[in-house]
Amino acid sequence: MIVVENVSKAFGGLKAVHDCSLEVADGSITGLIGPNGAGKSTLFGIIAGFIRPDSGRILLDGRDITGVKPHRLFHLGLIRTFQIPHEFSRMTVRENLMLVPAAQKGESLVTSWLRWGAVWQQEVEIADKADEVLDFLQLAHLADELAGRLSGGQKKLLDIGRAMMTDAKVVLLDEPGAGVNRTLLAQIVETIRRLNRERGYTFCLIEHDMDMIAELCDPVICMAQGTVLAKGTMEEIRANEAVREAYLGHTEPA
Amino acid sequence: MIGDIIQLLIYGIVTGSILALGAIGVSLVFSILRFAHFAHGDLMTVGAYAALVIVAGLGMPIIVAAPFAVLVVAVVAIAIELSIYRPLRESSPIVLLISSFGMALILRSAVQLIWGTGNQVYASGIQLPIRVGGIAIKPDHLWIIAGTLGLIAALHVFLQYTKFGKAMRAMADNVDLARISGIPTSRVIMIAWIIAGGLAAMAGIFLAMDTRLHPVMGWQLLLPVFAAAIVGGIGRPYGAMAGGLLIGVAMEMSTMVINPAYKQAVAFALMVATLIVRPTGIFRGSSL
Amino acid sequence: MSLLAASNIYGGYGGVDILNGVSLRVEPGEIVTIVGPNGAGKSTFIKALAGLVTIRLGDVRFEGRDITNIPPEQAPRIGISYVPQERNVFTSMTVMENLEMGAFLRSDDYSGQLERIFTLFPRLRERRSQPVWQMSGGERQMVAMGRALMLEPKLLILDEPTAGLSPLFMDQVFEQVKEINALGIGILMVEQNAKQALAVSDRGYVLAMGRNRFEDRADQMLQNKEIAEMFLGG
Amino acid sequence: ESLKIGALMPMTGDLQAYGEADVTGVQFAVKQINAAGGVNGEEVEIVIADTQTKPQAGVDAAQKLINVDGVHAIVGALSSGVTIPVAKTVTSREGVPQISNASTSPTITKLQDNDFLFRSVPSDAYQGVELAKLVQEKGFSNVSILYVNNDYGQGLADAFAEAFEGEVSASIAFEQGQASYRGELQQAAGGGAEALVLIGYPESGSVILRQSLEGGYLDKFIFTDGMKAPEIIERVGAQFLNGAFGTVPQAKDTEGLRVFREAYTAEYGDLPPKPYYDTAYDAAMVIALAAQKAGSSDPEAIRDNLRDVANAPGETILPGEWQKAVKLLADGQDINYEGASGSVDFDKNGDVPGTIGHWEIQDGKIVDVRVLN
Amino acid sequence: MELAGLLSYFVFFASFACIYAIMALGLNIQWGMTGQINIGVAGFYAVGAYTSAILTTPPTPEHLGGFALPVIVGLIGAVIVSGLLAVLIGMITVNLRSDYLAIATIGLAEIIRFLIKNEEQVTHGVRGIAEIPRPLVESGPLAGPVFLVVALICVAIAYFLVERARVSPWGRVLRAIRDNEDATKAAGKNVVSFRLQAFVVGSALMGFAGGLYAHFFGFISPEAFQPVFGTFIVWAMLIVGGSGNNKGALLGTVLVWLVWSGTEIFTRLLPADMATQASAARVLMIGVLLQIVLLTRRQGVLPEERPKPIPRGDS
Ligand SMILES: Nc1ncnc2c1ncn2[C@@H]1O[C@H](COP(=O)(O)OP(=O)(O)OP(=O)(O)O)[C@@H](O)[C@H]1O
Ligand SMILES: Nc1ncnc2c1ncn2[C@@H]1O[C@H](COP(=O)(O)OP(=O)(O)OP(=O)(O)O)[C@@H](O)[C@H]1O
Ligand SMILES: [Mg+2]
Ligand SMILES: [Mg+2]
Repeated sequence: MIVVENVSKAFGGLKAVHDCSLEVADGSITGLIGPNGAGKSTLFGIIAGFIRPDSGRILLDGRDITGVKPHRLFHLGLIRTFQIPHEFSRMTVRENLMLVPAAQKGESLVTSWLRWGAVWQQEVEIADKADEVLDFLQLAHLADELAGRLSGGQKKLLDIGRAMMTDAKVVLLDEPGAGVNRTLLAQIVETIRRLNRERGYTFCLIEHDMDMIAELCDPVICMAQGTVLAKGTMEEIRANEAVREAYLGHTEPA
Repeated sequence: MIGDIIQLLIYGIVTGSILALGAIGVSLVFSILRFAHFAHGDLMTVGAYAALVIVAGLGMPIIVAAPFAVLVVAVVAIAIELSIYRPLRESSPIVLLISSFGMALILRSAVQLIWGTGNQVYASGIQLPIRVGGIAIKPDHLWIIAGTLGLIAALHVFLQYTKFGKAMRAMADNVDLARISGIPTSRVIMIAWIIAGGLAAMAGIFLAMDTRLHPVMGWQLLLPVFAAAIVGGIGRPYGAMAGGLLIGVAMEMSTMVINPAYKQAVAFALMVATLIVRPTGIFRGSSL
Repeated sequence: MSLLAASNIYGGYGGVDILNGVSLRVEPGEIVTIVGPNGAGKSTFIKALAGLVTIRLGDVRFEGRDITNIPPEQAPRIGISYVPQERNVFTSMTVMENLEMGAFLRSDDYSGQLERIFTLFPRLRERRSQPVWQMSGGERQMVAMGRALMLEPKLLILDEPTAGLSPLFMDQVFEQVKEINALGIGILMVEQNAKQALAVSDRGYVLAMGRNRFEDRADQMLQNKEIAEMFLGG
Repeated sequence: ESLKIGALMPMTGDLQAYGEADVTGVQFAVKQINAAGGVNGEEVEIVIADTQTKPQAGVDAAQKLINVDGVHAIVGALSSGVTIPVAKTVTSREGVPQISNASTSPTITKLQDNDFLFRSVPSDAYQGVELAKLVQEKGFSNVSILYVNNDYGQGLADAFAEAFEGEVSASIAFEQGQASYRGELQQAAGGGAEALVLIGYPESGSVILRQSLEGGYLDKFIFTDGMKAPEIIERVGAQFLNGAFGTVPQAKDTEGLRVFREAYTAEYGDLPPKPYYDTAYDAAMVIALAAQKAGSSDPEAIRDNLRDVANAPGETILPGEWQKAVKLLADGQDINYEGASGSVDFDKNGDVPGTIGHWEIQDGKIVDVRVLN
Repeated sequence: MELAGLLSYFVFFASFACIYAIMALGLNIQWGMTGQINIGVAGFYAVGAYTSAILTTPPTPEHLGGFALPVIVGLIGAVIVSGLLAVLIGMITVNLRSDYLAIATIGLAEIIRFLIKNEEQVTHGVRGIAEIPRPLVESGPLAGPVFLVVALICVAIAYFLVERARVSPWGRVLRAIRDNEDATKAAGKNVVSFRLQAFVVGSALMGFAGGLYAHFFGFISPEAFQPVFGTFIVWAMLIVGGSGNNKGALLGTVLVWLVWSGTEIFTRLLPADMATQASAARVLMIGVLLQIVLLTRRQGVLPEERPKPIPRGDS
């Protein structure tokens, strides 16, 4: 599905991503782990078109998407969330979701001016869908609250909700679990799994919560210093001495 | 021809010095309080007229009047801060921007009410130029350039070697975090206004020495001042100085090739070009 | 006398109250952890302690002295350091400058403390002159912790200090929390990595919907099935 | 309806120096008329409006004079740059007579104004020529011109350049209200000019003079009517301006002038050392006479009678002779106003003939030297 | 002032208010809805005014054109030219940070004013363009009221267009951009295109208002487009009324214009030899009143209104 070929990106003298190659298989939930500053988020930025790599290329379904703008990638079915939640703080939670679907008739000014009926009808459909998603995420009671007023964890959920508003093929999740209550996290895990099974979404997620990675992901890729250090099942990764050294620490129960 | 160029260069440096003093203040206010302070030009005007009170009213020399004018403008700036800007701080920066635009009108019309709408000068009559080769240098110009250098050096010392310098930048970045780090934010803001106001007063006095006093003198200079701040990179005193000189020289030099009426347009054009090519300013301002 | 004692706190962001009567205390030398669902009001409560959210009712005492609605810049002067959950670094400044700002109130020589922080987070030493906006999420978290520690406070308040940290650093942070605590510094933290946090804590609180929901010794709490299932992720 | 005259004057802005004196001219006329019984038996009223010496504000003020205050005729504006747009957009459209007492631009002669625009001051077509002659007489063979960028400045600059037989090394327009004119001065001084012909107004004019002297550009100056104000001497210093000279529309020593001066000094003491208060007086007078003759304050009727009362033939009416005029008109006789500034005979374009005077700065004072012709 | 005078003053006042209302609506699209700080309102206003003036005035050798076209053609021209200019300026500036955009736009507006001042062959420079025709009735007592009716119709149309845009999904995308640009991109929206659209539609409305002004006033010169009259007052209107709220924009226009004109009436009552002080005092008063409004009503008189929730069949 996604193939990263020899991608490098340096910020000044700092090689954030260095000759990195990896694959995210169709239909998989691929975990991306690695020490802080390993270049994971940067790599996400590159895949999703927010950052231009210095060299290398990215393929989506065999098609070269290096340097393609984020909004185009969105229409190709590639969606990302942010490590630090990027909600629309002065819009309601429901509006945050309603914004997302593509090809809304009302996004054309002329159509809005001249064919309001059709626009409105579509609005109703989208609102219904948004409410379904909110129910799913247990945020329904906050539907008319401003998103800026959500707590940190609720914002994370909202981010995932936005990904659910479209027919995405690949979703890149940057630390969906950080700061999320563990009980809620279990739901998120369930959500991801269901989206993967029922709707065939492919996921690639960055996470520092090893329980979550272990439960969800296969394969797991560990990055360090901008490049891939190891790849395999969670067991294999845990057994890898280099990974333990760089990332897990020795206290982590094997 | 070469003489003309040198002559214009001198004028450019003089204009640039004045712009730089204004730009430092604008840049300081911009980075700490996060709004483009449109009343800054009119603070310059107030400074120039405050000095006029001493010069014309008491017959004292400018060097005596300047500290008084600095004080007056610092007090005016703080009064505005306390009565208007501080209560508005929780609203969006554009409200502050518009408010400062309104403040500009208030200051300007107050100056008009008190001193009238005509041109005035510190000393009537003419200061004949010193002639060096084919170049005419007005003694005032030397004062302006020397004064600017001195002020900027002093400011540099302040920002570099005192805690408050860094505290200002911290505040510019994240007010809440600055507060919980123990930085006395209101005091930092006061200091910023004293510096910005004082420099504006000096810029106004220099401008009046160079040309004349007029109620719109500062307002007319505001946009080149913004241009200088942006070209130099917001939040850097040396950048503001370099930006000021660059804009000043470019403005004066441009009169050799284009209609002098477009002098100001040259400043804006440079600014817009900078914004497009290097949005952080030539000297890398902070990109907050 | 408790180091910190908050009783029956009500307050919020101007509209409806988010906090509906929260009480909590930290004894000298204690590590106290607050857990609870997202949106429970944990961060709000912490902000109220630090003076960033207005307390409408109730009072807060620090070493017996009333500090209800203290101006935020006063808190560090009396020995409270606080690491917010979000926006907890000066992004435009370098790592070193962030640490210097943490020591703003200090006029003594703080190089020893700086050294200790660099030992704890070697990455910060490496990157001391990098502007923070260029850093990864986890690196920022280190800067934030470092800034708060510069002051050598009596009470350190941490709002989710390990969110986004790799397991290696997470363990180290908890280690360090213990070490800091060993110096006699009281620690109050909010954590979603609840099990690990409680493992190093003396006592724990569960906050839900702006109210105290449960409190106990930390080891007891970890064993409480019901609590574990509802708030600690089973 | 009692006659209302609008005085459209620059109370602020570049020509501020003239505004007050010129309003006084109008007020003086109205005072005399009201003292002598008013127009058609009713007191005349003046409404003053400020043009700020700016066309936009001038048009706005004129529109309000007519639509809100309901004036029947307008005296003003001063600067041609204001007078022309006011005439084109307001007075000629609304059908209200307008007499400018100071706009000297040659353009005004040919303006499409439905015959509602008049002036009581001669066109610069003459002043430019006379100035050129005077400059040659003084022995200058190479000058450069700085002119204010409006109809007044451009008209005079063109007329001068055309008539001048020496070399005009540069002719540059400048904007009012700038802080610095060094760029312009540099260009002006470039071509080896011996003197600067400065066609402008006192506010920006004195800035230009200072900067020219301080920058070492040019130190001999030649002016036109716009700079004939003592303020410039005050600001620049007499020692630098002594010997500077210029031209101004100026009446020959006529009976009308003599009578007017006497009455004016009796009322106000001194004569202002500024031009156009006399032309303002004359403008107000002819408006009042025309209204008296028409027997109504209807703007169009006033316009239709302007030439009748101002031009020959008819019994001569001098400044102040209001009762005499009323009586003659009541008897159905023709009258001919001979005013303070000259004969005030409007031609078919609404222009008056006139003479140009030569003034100079001597010992820090403005001195009227003689009337040229 | 007699009754007739008062009436025509009212017509004058109301017509001007309509022109400003259209500008405030245009600005509301840019600032209120998108968060673009355009302090170059006067530039588009000027371009619209000059375009329409050049297209509709009688032929003249003094400046470009004088094409003597009908007023309606002039106004359409104003919309097109200011819109095109906005495309041009927008392409280079819409991606600037909002405060930089502010300063860039005021700079560009000033450049436009300089061009108008100095490119005499085109614009007749500081002398301005006179004899601009009025719509339908040229002069006389009916001219004012007729213009007012035309202007009111224009305001109604502009209001409809802007309000519809606000409540539509298009407006929602703009609000999203205002909140968080990166996240809007991640949601698949072409941020640059939307911003540009908002900038252009807003600017075109300002250009249209400029055209109306030219036909209302009959004369334009560079002074009319100084930042104070062209930009500041419009911002004041929007902020006083409540940005993001179109009714607020209209209300703010009326309030600020009342104050502005009210102070004029006040100064007209003063003796003429106080004219100098009076005009300064007037500006002073406006400045002070603005501060008071800002201090007492931060969100404007009408705060931003959220689009109504979608009414649905069941719930
Ligand atoms: N815009 C930038 N300019 C300069 N350096 C950057 C920039 N963005 C990231 N970096 C550096 O690149 C490295 C990789 O950052 P990245 O955000 O990809 O890390 P990460 O693997 O996501 O870490 P974490 O788990 O802590 O979020 C870090 O050292 C960071 O400091
Ligand atoms: N700045 C704010 N303005 C208004 N309401 C807010 C603000 N911040 C938070 N809230 C509200 O307060 C409630 C509690 O938020 P808080 O951030 O305290 O939760 P929390 O317990 O820290 O959650 P999390 O674990 O997700 O960080 C939230 O539901 C939110 O609606
Ligand atoms: Mg990351
Ligand atoms: Mg929280």
